[in-house]
Amino acid sequence: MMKNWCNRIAITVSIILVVWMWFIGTDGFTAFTAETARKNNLIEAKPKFPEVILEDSKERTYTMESFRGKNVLITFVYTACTTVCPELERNFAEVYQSIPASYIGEEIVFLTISFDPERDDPKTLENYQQYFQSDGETWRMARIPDQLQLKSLLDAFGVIVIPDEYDGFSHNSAFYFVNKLGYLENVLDYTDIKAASEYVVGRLEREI
Amino acid sequence: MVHNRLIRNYLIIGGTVILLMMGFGILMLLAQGGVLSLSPPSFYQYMTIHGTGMIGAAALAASAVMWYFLSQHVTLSKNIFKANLVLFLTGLVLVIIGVFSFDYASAWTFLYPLPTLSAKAWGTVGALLYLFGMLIIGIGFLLLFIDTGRAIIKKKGSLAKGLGWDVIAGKKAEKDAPEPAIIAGTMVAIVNVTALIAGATVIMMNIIHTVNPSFTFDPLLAKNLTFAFGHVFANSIIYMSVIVVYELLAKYTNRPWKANKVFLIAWSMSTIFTLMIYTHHMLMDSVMPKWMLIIGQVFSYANGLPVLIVTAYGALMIVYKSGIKWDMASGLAFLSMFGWTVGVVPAIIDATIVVNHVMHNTKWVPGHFHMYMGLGAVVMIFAFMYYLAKVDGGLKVTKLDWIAFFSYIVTMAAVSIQFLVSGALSTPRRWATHIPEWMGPALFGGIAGVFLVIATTLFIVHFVRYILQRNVKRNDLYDEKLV
Amino acid sequence: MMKLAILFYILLLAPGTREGLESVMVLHMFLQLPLLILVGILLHGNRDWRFLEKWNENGVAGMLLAVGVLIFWMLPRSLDDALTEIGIEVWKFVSLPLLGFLWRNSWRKIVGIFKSFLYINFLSMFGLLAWLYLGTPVQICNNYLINEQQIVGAVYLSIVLVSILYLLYLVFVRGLEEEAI
Amino acid sequence: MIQTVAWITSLVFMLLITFIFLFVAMKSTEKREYEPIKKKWYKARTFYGITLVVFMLIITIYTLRELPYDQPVYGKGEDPTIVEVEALQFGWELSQSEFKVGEAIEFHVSSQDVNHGFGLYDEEMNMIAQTQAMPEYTNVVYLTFTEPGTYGVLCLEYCGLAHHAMTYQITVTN
Repeated sequence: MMKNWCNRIAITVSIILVVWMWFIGTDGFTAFTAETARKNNLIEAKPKFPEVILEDSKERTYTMESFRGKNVLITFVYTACTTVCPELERNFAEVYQSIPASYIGEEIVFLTISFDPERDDPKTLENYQQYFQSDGETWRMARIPDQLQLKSLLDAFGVIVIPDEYDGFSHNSAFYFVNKLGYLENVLDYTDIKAASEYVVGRLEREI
Repeated sequence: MVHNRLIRNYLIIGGTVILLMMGFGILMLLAQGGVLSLSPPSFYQYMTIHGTGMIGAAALAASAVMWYFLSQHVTLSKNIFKANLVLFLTGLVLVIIGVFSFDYASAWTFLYPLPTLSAKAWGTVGALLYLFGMLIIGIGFLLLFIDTGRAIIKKKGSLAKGLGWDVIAGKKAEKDAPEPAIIAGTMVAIVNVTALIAGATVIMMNIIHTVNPSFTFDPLLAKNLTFAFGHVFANSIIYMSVIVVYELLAKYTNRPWKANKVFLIAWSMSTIFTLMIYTHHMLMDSVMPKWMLIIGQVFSYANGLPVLIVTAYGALMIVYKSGIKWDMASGLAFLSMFGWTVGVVPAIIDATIVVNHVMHNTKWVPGHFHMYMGLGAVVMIFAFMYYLAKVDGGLKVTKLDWIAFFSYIVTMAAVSIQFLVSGALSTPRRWATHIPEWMGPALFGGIAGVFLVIATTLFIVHFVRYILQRNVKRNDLYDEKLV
Repeated sequence: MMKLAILFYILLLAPGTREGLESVMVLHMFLQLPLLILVGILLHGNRDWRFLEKWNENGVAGMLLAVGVLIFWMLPRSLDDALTEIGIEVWKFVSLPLLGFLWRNSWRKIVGIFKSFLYINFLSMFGLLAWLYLGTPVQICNNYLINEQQIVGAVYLSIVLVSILYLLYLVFVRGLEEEAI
Repeated sequence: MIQTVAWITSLVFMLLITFIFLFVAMKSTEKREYEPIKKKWYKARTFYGITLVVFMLIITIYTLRELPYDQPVYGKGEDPTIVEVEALQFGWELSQSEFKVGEAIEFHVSSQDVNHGFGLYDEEMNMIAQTQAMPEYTNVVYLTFTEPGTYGVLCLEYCGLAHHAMTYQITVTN
């Protein structure tokens, strides 16, 4: 009888332990990959876009300060990428097209940042723009020439970039929504264009 | 030794769910026939519950048939049998909540990525409830079939011997061949464990995708696994239920229906073909490897052979000039063999690639499976119900039962044939609304369906009367009572 | 046995082997994790472990915990976190030997049908993981390259195929003498 | 037309089976020894079985000669018109919707979201060809219209709550 009791208690404790372990390990069943966990943390933490100097395809240099008063939607790419980046940018272009024209440039600016400053000089970026019909003004493409500054941005926004053996990078991808004050407000799934553009349009409408 | 109470619970739950699902079927046909206005969301919810419920309930009742006869030869676990019922009911509740409270309607085929990409018709919760419900039902059945397989291995040594391969190879005499119940049990254990592995994988995959849509999977592989699960599982219903035909007709005619070499080969063929021919659901996916599609046709033809040459033929031979005493049980058993055989015909026709090219996903498809399910598998289950009521409860049938018997034949045939006619008219399958040219057969089928439900209700009422009987000494006295 | 287990454990803990094994995804998943489980199995050895007779009488409690831990380590998140969060890394070195220990203790105690169920369950789970890692275009683990992910998928797939062949051999040829599967 | 052939063939065999079962049922009340019956009908079965297998083989070979998956052989200078078909909840996008009688057409069918079915219907609403529209994959249908008229595209794989509304029109002229 006693034995039976012990066994039952052990089973209950096991179940509780397992559920507790899964719960802790997945932030309460919300994040099953490190990537989701990272996004959730970012959305919670709302880091400020650091003071870094951008150099865009028209060879202009500026900081995020110049976008003060406008929302910025950001992606991170490198132009030599043949796999995820083109898809990311294509989807980015679709989001761009789905935003009412009156908002573009006034309420929101699109910004593609390259994390490969060595190869992605303004000339390369200008070339790259043409594939996605980016105008270089309301949708800018820029690099961060200073490696240290670049690293501070990637760290702040949780972008993980690992060089691979073929001169490329493995990296995680998303749309980053930075608000008018320069704080990261949301990280959007780049594969779900509809949801992303609905979020952005809704967000802009609320502000007006 | 035989746990009749559990068996009765299985049958009454299975039978009642089948009856209710017929109701949804009628509503759909009447809506398509243009006399009932049903909103498309409701139509597709009914369609989802109709498919899921019919397959689930028929499989549940059929597994009771198998369990009853198989447990006379091997030691099956009663606890597992009980657990399966509990898990089935739990899963069923989740499925019902998912469909009716959360508007989930992806059809019982839930082709990836439909459960997630519903065009906002239903949310994550509905999809998860449905998928977890299916998973739980699947776990119950998986346990049941593992238990079946293990029991057979324990008794016979291996599944190969359960299928009588040693007899086929000539190592053992024909008279020592395994009993038909064991052969069928082995076959079903093999195909259903395989199907449920595929099913669990694809259901888990859909769950993962629903929770995290950025994890994507190959849709073609998903389709393959879904059909490998659905086709095999649905098919196995008839292979479980047919045991009752073997047992009943042999007893009623007093002629032995023993396994011989041809019989064994036929069942081994069915085992292999049933696993292979799910590809006939994908004949219209030209991206599939061509050889797989040709296999789909060739083996679908071949899969007709065991039933046409051995099972149905055997049934005819055993009944022919036997002086059999017809009652409801034997009548239904004989009818079910007819239903199965006749249902094979449109199935084979549709598995022909050139025909499939213009008939796939028309109402021809429900036409053929309503025939061999409605006139075949389900009738076997009813036969078993009447048999149990007679031998275990000593319950007499009334004239009403016989009226129900004949109206069931006519109305079920009418329902199947109206589907086939619709199919020949190119009416697409799973459409909430029909153009006027297509409405006639659907309306006809809906009306026939009403009478079908009445007939089925009478079958169920008879069984309920048996369950409610008191003070009857329940035992297996068939030998005295029949002859 | 026990000494061997401890020695093994220390070896795995040594910074050199640890970092070496963790730097490649497939080694991390299919060498380090199984070796840690092996430590637990060796630790258990053939001893009776009296107190577990009471607390793990029919093996269900131990098996539940063991399977729970195993599934936890199959979540892509856990593998990533083990590299970046020290707490999870410590948990790895604690939980996996525990898993092996409990597994060894429980496997002989649980009823045959649950062994079969677990075996078959892992077929479909590993198959699913193979499908996920092989097919998905997105990066599942942030700390490893995409092509490493695919090697992991391929290993999962091969495990599934071998297990299926073994299962077929058991049920068709050898039969199930108790404890076989 | 294939549907009619399929329907009539099915009907013939289904009726044949019905008669056989009815015949046996009628003969069932007579009582005879089983052994002679068994002997006689086992022999008959060998014959029946072989006939059936041969019959099915012939049908199989006959029906497998030309499959809808095979690309037809085009004559010299006769390039097929390639039509890109995209399905999405709940509509069709065709790169071209007007065709000529006798024009060799290849429909390259794919889907942007879930599984759909691409079914082509003639003016009398008889289906003339179909294939599945799958995400990530492209299925091909080869077709040459022989009659002018308005043809319909209907969705043939359940794809959600407006599945039945997913139609499209094609015009074929002389």
